[in-house]
Amino acid sequence: AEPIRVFAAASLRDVLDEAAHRWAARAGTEVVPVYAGSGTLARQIAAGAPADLFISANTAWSDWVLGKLNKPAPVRSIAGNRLVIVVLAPGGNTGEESITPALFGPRIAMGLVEAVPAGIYGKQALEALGLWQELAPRVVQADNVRGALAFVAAGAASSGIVYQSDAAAESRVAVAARFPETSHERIVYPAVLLEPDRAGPFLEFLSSSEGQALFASFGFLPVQAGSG
Amino acid sequence: MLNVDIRHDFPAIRLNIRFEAPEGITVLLGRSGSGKTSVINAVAGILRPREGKISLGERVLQDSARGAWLPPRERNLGYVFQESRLFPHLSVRDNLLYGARRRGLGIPAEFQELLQLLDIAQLVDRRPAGLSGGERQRVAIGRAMLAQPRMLLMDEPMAALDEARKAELLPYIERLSKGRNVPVLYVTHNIAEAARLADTIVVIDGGQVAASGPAGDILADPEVAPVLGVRAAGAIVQGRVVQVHGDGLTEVAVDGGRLYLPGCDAAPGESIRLRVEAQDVMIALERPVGVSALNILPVTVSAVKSGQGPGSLIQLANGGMRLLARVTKRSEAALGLRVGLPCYAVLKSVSVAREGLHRVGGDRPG
Amino acid sequence: MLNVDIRHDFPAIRLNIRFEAPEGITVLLGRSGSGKTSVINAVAGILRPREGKISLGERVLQDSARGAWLPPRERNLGYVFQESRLFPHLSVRDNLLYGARRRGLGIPAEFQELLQLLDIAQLVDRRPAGLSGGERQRVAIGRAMLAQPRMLLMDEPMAALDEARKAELLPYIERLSKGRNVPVLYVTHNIAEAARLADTIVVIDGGQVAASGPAGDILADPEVAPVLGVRAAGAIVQGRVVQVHGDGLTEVAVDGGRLYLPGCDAAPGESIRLRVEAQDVMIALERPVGVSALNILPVTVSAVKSGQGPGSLIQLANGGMRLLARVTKRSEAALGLRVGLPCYAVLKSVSVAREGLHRVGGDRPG
Amino acid sequence: MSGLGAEEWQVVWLSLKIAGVATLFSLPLAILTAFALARGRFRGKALLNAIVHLPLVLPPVVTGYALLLLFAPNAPLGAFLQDQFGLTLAFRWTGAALAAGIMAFPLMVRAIRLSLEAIDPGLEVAAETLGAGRGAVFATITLPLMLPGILAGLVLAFAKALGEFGATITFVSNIPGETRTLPIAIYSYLQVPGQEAAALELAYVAVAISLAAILLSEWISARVARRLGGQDAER
Amino acid sequence: MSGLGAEEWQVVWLSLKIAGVATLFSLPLAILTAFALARGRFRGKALLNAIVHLPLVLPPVVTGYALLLLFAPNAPLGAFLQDQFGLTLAFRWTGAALAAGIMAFPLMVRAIRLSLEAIDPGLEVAAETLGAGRGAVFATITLPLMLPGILAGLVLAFAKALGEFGATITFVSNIPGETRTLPIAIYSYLQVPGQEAAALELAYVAVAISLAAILLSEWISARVARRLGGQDAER
Ligand SMILES: Nc1ncnc2c1ncn2[C@@H]1O[C@H](COP(=O)(O)OP(=O)(O)OP(=O)(O)O)[C@@H](O)[C@H]1O
Ligand SMILES: Nc1ncnc2c1ncn2[C@@H]1O[C@H](COP(=O)(O)OP(=O)(O)OP(=O)(O)O)[C@@H](O)[C@H]1O
Ligand code: MOO
Ligand SMILES: [Mg+2]
Ligand SMILES: [Mg+2]
Repeated sequence: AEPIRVFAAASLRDVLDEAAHRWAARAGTEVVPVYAGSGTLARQIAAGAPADLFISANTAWSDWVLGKLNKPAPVRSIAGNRLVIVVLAPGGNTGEESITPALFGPRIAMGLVEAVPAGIYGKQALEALGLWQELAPRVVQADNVRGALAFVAAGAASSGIVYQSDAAAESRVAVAARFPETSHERIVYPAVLLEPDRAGPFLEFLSSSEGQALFASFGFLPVQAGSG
Repeated sequence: MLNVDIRHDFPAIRLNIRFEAPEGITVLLGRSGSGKTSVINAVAGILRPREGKISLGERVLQDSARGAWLPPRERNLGYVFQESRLFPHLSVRDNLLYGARRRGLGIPAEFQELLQLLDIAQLVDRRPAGLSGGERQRVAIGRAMLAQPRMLLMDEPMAALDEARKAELLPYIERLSKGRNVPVLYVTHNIAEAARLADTIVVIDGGQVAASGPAGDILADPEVAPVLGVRAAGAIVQGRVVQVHGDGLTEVAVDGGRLYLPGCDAAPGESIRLRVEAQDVMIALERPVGVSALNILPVTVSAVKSGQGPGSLIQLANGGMRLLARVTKRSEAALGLRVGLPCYAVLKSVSVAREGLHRVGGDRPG
Repeated sequence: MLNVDIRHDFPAIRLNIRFEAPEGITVLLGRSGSGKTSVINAVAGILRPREGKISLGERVLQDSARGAWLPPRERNLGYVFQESRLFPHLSVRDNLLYGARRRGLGIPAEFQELLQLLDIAQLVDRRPAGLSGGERQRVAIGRAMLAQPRMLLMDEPMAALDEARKAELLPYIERLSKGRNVPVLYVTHNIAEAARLADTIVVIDGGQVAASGPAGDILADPEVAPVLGVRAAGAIVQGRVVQVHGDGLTEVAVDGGRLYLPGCDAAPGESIRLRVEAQDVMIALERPVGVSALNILPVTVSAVKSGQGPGSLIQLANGGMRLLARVTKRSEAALGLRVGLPCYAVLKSVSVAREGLHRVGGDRPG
Repeated sequence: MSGLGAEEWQVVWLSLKIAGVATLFSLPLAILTAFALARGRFRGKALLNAIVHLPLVLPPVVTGYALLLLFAPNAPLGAFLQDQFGLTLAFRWTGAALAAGIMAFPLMVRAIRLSLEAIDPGLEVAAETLGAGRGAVFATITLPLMLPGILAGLVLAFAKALGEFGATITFVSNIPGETRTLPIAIYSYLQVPGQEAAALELAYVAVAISLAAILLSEWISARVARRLGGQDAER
Repeated sequence: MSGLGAEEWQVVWLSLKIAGVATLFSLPLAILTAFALARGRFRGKALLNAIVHLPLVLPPVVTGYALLLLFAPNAPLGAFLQDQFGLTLAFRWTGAALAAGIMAFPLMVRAIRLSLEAIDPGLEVAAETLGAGRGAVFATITLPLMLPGILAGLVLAFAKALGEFGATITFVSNIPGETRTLPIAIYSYLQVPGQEAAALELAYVAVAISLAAILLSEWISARVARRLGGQDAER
């Protein structure tokens, strides 16, 4: 059968590669993941890209895609994430209460606070905690979460606001604190099922308990089946 | 027959040139910066004069009044540039054959002959970069000739060549011009070369034609001499070999008498051209005795040109023959030289410069 | 005093050159491709010969045995290149003053004089691009001279110039060489120019020195003639003006007798150099009568060179004077010419070519 | 580099194909454009010049986005090409080559133009007097004398095409085996923490390829230079 | 462009400053490198050549990442510069200029090198015989004759520096007023749905700036060309 093309946010690479691998073994259908920034993928889908499934890193781009499609498409969240503060390892603890300006040090790496989902969530969180005004001058923004993480890993920034899934995969950083889930919009990865006939079973697999366990093992938060 | 009538303005000089070049070799003579290269460029189509008309035989090369303009590639001329302009990326052979190939001709029949004549056979596989100045120029001459042009334009082609090579090449150019009927427009500042080659001479001075006409007339014109440099003034005399004497002297009949030339290898009956420099001609009112009795011709003063310096140029005529003599102003006054005065031109046989010796219509291999 | 002793291999030719150039003007003569430019390049430090030694006076310019090598900029020479090499981005003035500025000199005193002499005063604000061939060459000459060089290297500097300009420039070069004691190494293929200028002549043929020595000796050497082209063979004769006669003839004393020259403006007592071309000399076993009685010198055959062609070159001597005569092989046999034979050289006063006339030690403004 | 798996080899091969095609196909157009800019006298020359430079000035993403808007299957031009010529660019390697070619174009044009402007027009004139028409002058004189610039342009363009990322991923996305080039693969690895080694390995491959291309071009241009010869090569 | 607010003007001004500094500061080094590559004979020349081309071949993010690893405050080189010269590059506009300069470097070197290789060495030799030392030959002959290539290099480099995005944001991030350049601003707008118009507006500004730069450079190079003159300029 034709491979299934999954357009997915680049930060999902590790977990989706593994899922694709398993699905190919299971169903005999190849899954070809196409990774890029959510915005890039969304625009390409609107322009007619041959995508069967679109997994965005935020609802802004999944909503945007839905608006551009001339047919209805089912959407569901397939994973969540937590926003954490990382510092250069070793160091850090995992408390939630101790988020103070001092924790961040002189330079805070984030995704673009107006554009990159992790940056947007991060700014919301800092605002909710009443720290944004004070910390904004210390913020350095990268074009994606991965760039922010690299700033910390390279020692260029004293701290970074990234996803928990990213922090888990980078051994050079340690989590210093986790933002309360209530301090920002819920972090979800919405999946837009563009070709239900072709990609539906794979999406089901991602939502299954096996799929959710896989997400969890890469540091994502599982979601209840059917929610989002 | 080449007709040129052009006007063009450079910031520093205004060209206003009009002349006719009949068959044969036309030499453009003039000082450095007078406009010789510009004229030849206009004929080649490289310089597009502001206005004017140029035609070669029936073909109109340019006619600004009618907006006519033939691009260089269709003019079918062979141009030897003043600065050689060899193609640096092509071998000497490919440079030489460039024109023939463009015109879809095979290797021209005279290829080998020309290689020998120009002494460049050993260079054909080299590239221009390492060639000496003279070698470059010889290749450039070959390149233009091998393009089988309808007309040959040569801008000081011999300037970088030694006498020996020159002596071999000049007859070849003559043969090309006369034998194959390829007209030649030849730029030089060397009057001896002009005298040797020219059928027609066009003297250019400061962007204007100072004089033009048959070579003999122009070279014997005292008005022209100052333009070319008085030092180089001299006339061309046509003669016919009468007899070669046992003592090596060749007796030549010219209008007005006989001349005796040493070391001339022409055969009786042949027509030859002699060059007599003005400084080698003395004027005597009485037939001199005791001096060289050999080359004394009765003549009449036909023109007098007093220059700004201490010298005067006197034109002497007998029939169609004209001579130029350079005398001091004092002598001019002392002898009372004026137009119409009969007198004697005293010239030594050997004053007929070797380089100016020229077989008319001869066609031996160079 | 320049000493050159170099060896270098080009793919097509092997240079092996050794000569000495004493004070004054040394002319490198030779056919195209013989290696003249290469030698001058080696002196300038542009070509680094594989091995050899070059020294100028006390200064060693190169000594490959000791690994010594002076870069061009420290040699302090003025080089007039065969292809002008003007700096395209600089005005003519800046080109001219380039060397003086690099050597930290002000505008040289002779700047204006040289502009006049070279007739380039009207060009100083232009850039090289639009200059004519001769204009470029004149600027290049000026540029080299204004660098106040220790020695002047000139590679066919006059090739693009007209006779008038040449006639003005040659005395200037002499003055520079003799008056200011700047030695000159001068490349030309023009024997008349060489005869006019040279104190020393080095004849180069196929990368080797075919002959070298004082100009008079070399030009009168029948062995050298074939190298230069037999046509151009001729000797230099030193003389002293005895008297200027009323009829315009100048009487000159040379070894062996008196010569009578027309149109020579030298004053009595002056030393002059005369050039007598081989083709203008006849040999007679008896003093001829009835022919030009004026210029007949008793001589002895001092060398005979039978060439490959129909002609022979005969060297004739009387005291320090030497002449060359070109005769046919038939004449050579008929007259029984052999070394030691006494005979008469018959030459016409006017055979002394104007261009070969040269004041020794004269120092008038050009 | 022993560690390259089949997937990586595919990426390398695809990159070479895309960069090669991009470079070679843009060459004729680059020569033409260089000609127009160096020799032409026409209105809008400055505009053409500016357009050629655009891909350099704009963030690559913008160029890619513009291409997407033009050539997407849903866009008029894309649909036209698809219908008329069966040519799909979006999300195909051909599109990647187009993006790489466009990004590399200004580099190629400049190099060629510089060489062109350094040619002595006297040589072309000489060829014309020898009967060469415009085409022949170009083919036998101008083009060979432009070789140094063409070579330099090819190398620059090839290197740039090999490294092009932003416009490519924006226009044709990151489809394995179709549009996933070396830089995109490297980017993908870099997006996930802990994959630096894999990214580095591919970076080495990119460096090796471009080193080979540079060595090749230097070798060729040394030959070309030798052919043209130096005035005082002997010194 | 009437719609540009104070923030946008700041972005424009910063971009100009960064591109200008990047271009001007890399010029001397580019000339030096071009010289070494065109004239030098030394071991490792091919390597130098390859290194110069690297920023072209690698995805910009990799270059930016490499810069980050080298010049971060606690990296050895970064710390050294900081301690010895008080020079901080990471997260500063100076770092952005460094990134842009490095990305533009190969373009500049190539253009200059091409011009250098087109110079008739006979002219330099002539200057030497007139007493010019190496420095004087360079300053009075070589450099002026290289002007076309230097100009072309400056334009290319300026355009590239103006458009550089990937290496810049990876190395110095996006700090408003410090490192937020035009491409970064444009990219940010493009990442948010519905902000295309704002992105386009800034893209217009970028185009306008480069158009101005190109026009200026063409004007200068026309003057240079006129000065050098054409063989048959009159035709
Ligand atoms: N760089 C080079 N590579 C190869 N051959 C060379 C090189 N330079 C000179 N030659 C050859 O060496 C010979 C001597 O050259 P050179 O330029 O010294 O001659 P020349 O005597 O100055 O001739 P001309 O009067 O024609 O200028 C020529 O045959 C030339 O082709
Ligand atoms: N493109 C140009 N721009 C400006 N002036 C020019 C241009 N071409 C020629 N001239 C000027 O026109 C005059 C005539 O030049 P031309 O080259 O025709 O001289 P020429 O007679 O060939 O001299 P030469 O014997 O020195 O070669 C010169 O003074 C020259 O400086
Ligand atoms: O995939 Mo994202 O858009 O890197 O945060
Ligand atoms: Mg001329
Ligand atoms: Mg020479």
